[in-house]
Amino acid sequence: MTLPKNLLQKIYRDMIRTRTLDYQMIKNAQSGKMPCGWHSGLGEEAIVGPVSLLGKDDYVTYTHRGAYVWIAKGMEMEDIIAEFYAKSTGCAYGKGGTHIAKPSLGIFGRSGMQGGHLPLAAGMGIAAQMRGQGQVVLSFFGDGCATRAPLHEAMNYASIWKLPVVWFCENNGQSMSVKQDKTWAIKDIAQIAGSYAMPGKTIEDGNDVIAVTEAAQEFLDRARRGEGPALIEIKTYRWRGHYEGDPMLYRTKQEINEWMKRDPLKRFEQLLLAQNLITQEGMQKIQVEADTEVAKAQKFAEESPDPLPEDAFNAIYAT
Amino acid sequence: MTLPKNLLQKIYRDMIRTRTLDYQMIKNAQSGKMPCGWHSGLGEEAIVGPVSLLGKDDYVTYTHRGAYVWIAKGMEMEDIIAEFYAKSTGCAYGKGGTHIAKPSLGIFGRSGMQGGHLPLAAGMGIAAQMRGQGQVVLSFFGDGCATRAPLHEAMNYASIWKLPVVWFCENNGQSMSVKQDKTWAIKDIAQIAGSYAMPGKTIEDGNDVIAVTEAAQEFLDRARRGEGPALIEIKTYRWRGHYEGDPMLYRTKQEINEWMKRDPLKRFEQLLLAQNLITQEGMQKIQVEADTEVAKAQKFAEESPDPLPEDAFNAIYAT
Amino acid sequence: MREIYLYQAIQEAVSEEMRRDERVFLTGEAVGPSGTSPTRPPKEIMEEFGEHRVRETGIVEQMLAAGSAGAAMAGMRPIVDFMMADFMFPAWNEIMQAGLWRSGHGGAENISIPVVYMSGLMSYGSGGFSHSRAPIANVWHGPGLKVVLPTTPYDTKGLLKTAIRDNNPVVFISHRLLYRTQGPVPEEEYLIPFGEATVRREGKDVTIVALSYMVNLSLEAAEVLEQEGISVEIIDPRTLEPLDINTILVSVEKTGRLVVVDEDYIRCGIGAEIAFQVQEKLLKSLKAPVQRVGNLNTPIPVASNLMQAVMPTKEKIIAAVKKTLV
Amino acid sequence: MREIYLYQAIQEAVSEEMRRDERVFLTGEAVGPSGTSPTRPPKEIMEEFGEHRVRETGIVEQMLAAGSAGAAMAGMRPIVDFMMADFMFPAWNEIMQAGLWRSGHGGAENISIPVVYMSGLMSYGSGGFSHSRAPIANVWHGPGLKVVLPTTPYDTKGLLKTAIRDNNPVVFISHRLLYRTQGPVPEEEYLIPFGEATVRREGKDVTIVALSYMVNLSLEAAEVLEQEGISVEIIDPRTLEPLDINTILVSVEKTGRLVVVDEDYIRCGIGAEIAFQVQEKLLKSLKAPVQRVGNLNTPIPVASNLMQAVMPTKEKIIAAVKKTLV
Ligand SMILES: Cc1ncc(C[n+]2csc(CCOP(=O)(O)OP(=O)(O)O)c2C)c(N)n1
Ligand SMILES: Cc1ncc(C[n+]2csc(CCOP(=O)(O)OP(=O)(O)O)c2C)c(N)n1
Ligand SMILES: [Mg+2]
Ligand SMILES: [Mg+2]
Repeated sequence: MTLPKNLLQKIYRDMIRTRTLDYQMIKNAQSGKMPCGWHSGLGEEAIVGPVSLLGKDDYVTYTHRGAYVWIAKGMEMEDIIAEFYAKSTGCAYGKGGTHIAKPSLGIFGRSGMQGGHLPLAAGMGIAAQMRGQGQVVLSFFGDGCATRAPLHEAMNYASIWKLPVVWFCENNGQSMSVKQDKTWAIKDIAQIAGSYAMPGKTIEDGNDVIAVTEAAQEFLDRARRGEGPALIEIKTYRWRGHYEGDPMLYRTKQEINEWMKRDPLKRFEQLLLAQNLITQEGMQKIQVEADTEVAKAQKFAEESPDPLPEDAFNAIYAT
Repeated sequence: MTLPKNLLQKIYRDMIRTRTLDYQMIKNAQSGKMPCGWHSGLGEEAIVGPVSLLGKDDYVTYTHRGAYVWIAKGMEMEDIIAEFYAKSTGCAYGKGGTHIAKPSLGIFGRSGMQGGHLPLAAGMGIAAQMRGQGQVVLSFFGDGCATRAPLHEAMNYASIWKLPVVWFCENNGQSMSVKQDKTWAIKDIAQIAGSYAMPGKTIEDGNDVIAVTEAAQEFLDRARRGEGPALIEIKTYRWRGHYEGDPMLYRTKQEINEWMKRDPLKRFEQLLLAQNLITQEGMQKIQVEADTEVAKAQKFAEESPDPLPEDAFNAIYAT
Repeated sequence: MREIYLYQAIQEAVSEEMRRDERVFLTGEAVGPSGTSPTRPPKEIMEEFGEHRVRETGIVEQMLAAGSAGAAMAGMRPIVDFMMADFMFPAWNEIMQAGLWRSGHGGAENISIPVVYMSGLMSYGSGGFSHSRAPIANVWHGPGLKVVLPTTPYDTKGLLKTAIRDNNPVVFISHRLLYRTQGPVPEEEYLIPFGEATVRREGKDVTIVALSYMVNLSLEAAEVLEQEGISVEIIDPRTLEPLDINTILVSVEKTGRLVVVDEDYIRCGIGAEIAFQVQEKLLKSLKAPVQRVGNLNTPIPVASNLMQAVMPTKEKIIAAVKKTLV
Repeated sequence: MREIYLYQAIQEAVSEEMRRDERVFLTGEAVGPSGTSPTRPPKEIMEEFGEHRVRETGIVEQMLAAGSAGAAMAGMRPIVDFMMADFMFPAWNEIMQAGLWRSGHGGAENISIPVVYMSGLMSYGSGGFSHSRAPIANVWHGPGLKVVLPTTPYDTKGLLKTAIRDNNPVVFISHRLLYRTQGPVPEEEYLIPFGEATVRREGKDVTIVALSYMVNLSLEAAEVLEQEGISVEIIDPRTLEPLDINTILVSVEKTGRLVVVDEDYIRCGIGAEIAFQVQEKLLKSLKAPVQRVGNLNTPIPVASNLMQAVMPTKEKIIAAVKKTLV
């Protein structure tokens, strides 16, 4: 294991923070008081690892389960929760909702048309390449979104131009209610890397934070060196439905339970404890801090004012 | 060589007919009197072979260099030339121009948006599969058009649903003025078959009619048996510019000459002669017949009446 | 007569037509037995048809749109369920192309492209800029397509059956706020022809033209206006292409005043088009400029009050009606 | 003043702006040194910039449109050359999305998306249903985009430079029949602001509004009409978004008559929109219904006489003008 100690500790902390936020958002969605719906990422938090490898100037794209990305990339909880409450204090002043944006952190929102962000990511790669300062793009997408047409154009040109983009497929085997055997002819999506002359890697145990982070590290370094894009696929699972309220007719309780046993956070915790990188007290402290942080942000969001109606029209054009 | 003698003779005859038509159309384009432009397929006629394996009920999609497909699938020269002259006697009554259509032969026109016909072909495969009578779809496309987004969705679903579609890439290494190294990260396009769990085959010598036809035979049979799609790529070359009038700044005379030496028709002729499948007199006769056929169709087209202006609006909707 | 929900009207129309004609098939995301699309036929009925006739997919709108056009040309009669109307955008090129094929063939051999592109408007929620759009004017703009926007369960069933039997590409757009509205629908089979508007409310002072959920908003506005002594007539064209402009002209000739309500972006929209056709025929009968209420050319914000500022509301309809009366 | 061709005006604008700002890059099919796109900068100048700033591609319109929006958000200033306007269709979702990003961010951190989507109308040739479309109304319909259709070399250069410096997505549409028209263009740098219409011809009886090649057709019609004693004023808005409705209103107030000429499909088109805005303000000044000349909602046929039956012509413009005079 080559990852530095403080990185591992940061990853752990951000996984806890993300999960705490996720639970809060599930509650919010169920309360009926939060205008935006919630797509929980519980069970897929291993992704915090790769994001933690990025600097402020690097770019990311994320999926509708993007909480781990926003948090690990450095966004404030207030920015996020208030936006889901469509408050004037949200990161998009209540206009964008789930399509969280923070340009100064390299987070440029999300197209509601799944897959729309794949060419967008390639474009950020163009900017990074032209600027020549070693920036990279880490582009997350689901197995479902990966069947969308623009993937083909984006991956092909990222490779032709050797753009510094690491493609990262969160394969949870499900696209809404549709299982992978109905959305893909192949099992391992990383196989498509061959069509674009780039390295591809499937991480069968995608809930192994270390493995996931190390693979990302290798490809991110390669991209920073100007050697072009690569594709990582991790096999993982979402514990919750596609959205809060999903009747989940497409899967069994047993399938969910099997995967909950492979909880990426619990396993990472065991490992950190075993290696003395964390203590029980330290863990508790982190959880308490996360609880406080989320509670504070939640209160902030709830108490923030609505945007002013006349502001509905003020963001269409830049000057 | 397993192909029957009469098939080889038919292929030869149709190659001659296609080439004769092509030369006529080049002249027509240069004359300035034909309203539609011409994309010559000279040098790529090996494709006549695979099309000759199809029955009337099978479906094809073709590229903007589709003459070999129209002819080998059974269209009349009149239908084609008159349509390029936008005459009332053309296959689309002068409305469609280069987007030649003949529904009763399984030829449903062509989207001017390159790559638009790939999902269309998959859809014809749905019809063939639902009807269950062993029909197949042979879908041609260029290396250029193959970079377009919808390919990804069409090939994936053709494979998931095991549709009877044989994908056929005419790789001439050029997309208008852009060479393959600027349009693809890979060299052998058939490699993408791996992304869709289907067999793929690159035929390096795509001007070898026999090799091309036999590969198609194998995959068409497989598709007819319900075993799903496959991808053939042939390496070939267009002797003429992208369109008549192309300044061809992107390639050298030498490159063209090299490829003209590998003329698929001449080589097929040698083979047929060597195997006594044709005689010099027989060849001459076929050429004379083709000349007569083209001349007759040309005259027909030139002398046909224009469509009537009031007919401009009569084909928008079916009743 | 029995009352059913609008989503049931969709399911009945689809299942009945699938039973009637084995060339009809349904395809789209989440149309399978475990799917959540409001427009999917009920589980039992899907099991009746099997995988070849209920083709569930992932996120492949271009394949759905163009593939279905291909299947249609090759003799099938596909129904595509895009779920949200927004999801027509990724397939925009393919949907527009569907309207061009037949002309491009010159109508040779009487080729037909019987495909229904079905979806629902998701507006008035918190979907924001890309999950609440109403791409109505733009599909109407494209030639060769028919365009249907039903309002009631009765109209939905009758028009959808007509759409499935039509030999042309039909864009069929329902509305999330109507799926759970109820209305009388006979057990017996019936069809509603395209191109026949219906008068949702009779009145004499001002004509409102509206489709889909905008009809309901307009009805609410009309109630309020009635109390102020203003009598509003509401015309629901039901299909934009073909458009029954005659029923609209007859009404405007009577009232001399017109308001068009439309939830799509207002610029180059339905209001502009209908107003054009009305002034062309009835300029001198117009007692006041035509007014329109629509999305004020703005990506839809999430916050409810901002969204209301951008989108048509009862209050804005009332104000527009009054504007024609000063 | 020197005269140059319109295609040269495009090349000059692109090269000058690429020299001025190293964040500007050009991308598209056939924009490379051997390419045939009429809008590519000349060979020598492209060699000056190298591969990172002249990014030639194959057929990847979705990548071009969305990738460039991504590069723009990340600080670059891309110019995308789609060649033909038709080729915007495969990227329709992405172009529309470009207009939504900023609002979706709430304009946070003053995010900007400085991307120019350039293409040429290919109409009045034999391109048929999918190589001669004029997707103008539909882009104008989409919020968050600016829309420019220049007519002269002078306007082309000045407006394109403005487009490249604009911090928003701009759809910039030229016309194949104008590339080889000549006009005076100063050597010195100049910019033309968006939203300022120009009067192409002064007249007093009827106002025509037209853009791009439609201006030239209208000028021809006006010549003929002049001989019959009918004086036509022609307004060229040059940009649709923003639209200088004022100049149009001033003219219609004077003439009392309006014809809009537009080569896109007529339904929900530019004519409908401009007519709406005019009747809204000037209903009582209109001496006759507004007329429009446009594509009669028909996929464009290849045969020249059929194409003319479908598309605007000088004769149809003359007839429309006369219709406002009876
Ligand atoms: C173009 C488009 N079609 C459909 C949808 C609806 N949709 C939202 S999320 C989703 C499934 C995405 O699956 P995946 O990418 O695997 O992500 P996961 O939900 O599994 O994390 C679908 C179909 C959409 N947003 N955009
Ligand atoms: C969507 C789209 N973009 C661009 C074009 C312009 N175009 C026509 S043919 C062509 C090149 C096609 O190359 P390829 O598919 O390799 O066929 P080839 O000409 O080599 O036979 C291009 C770019 C088009 N027709 N459609
Ligand atoms: Mg998934
Ligand atoms: Mg090629």
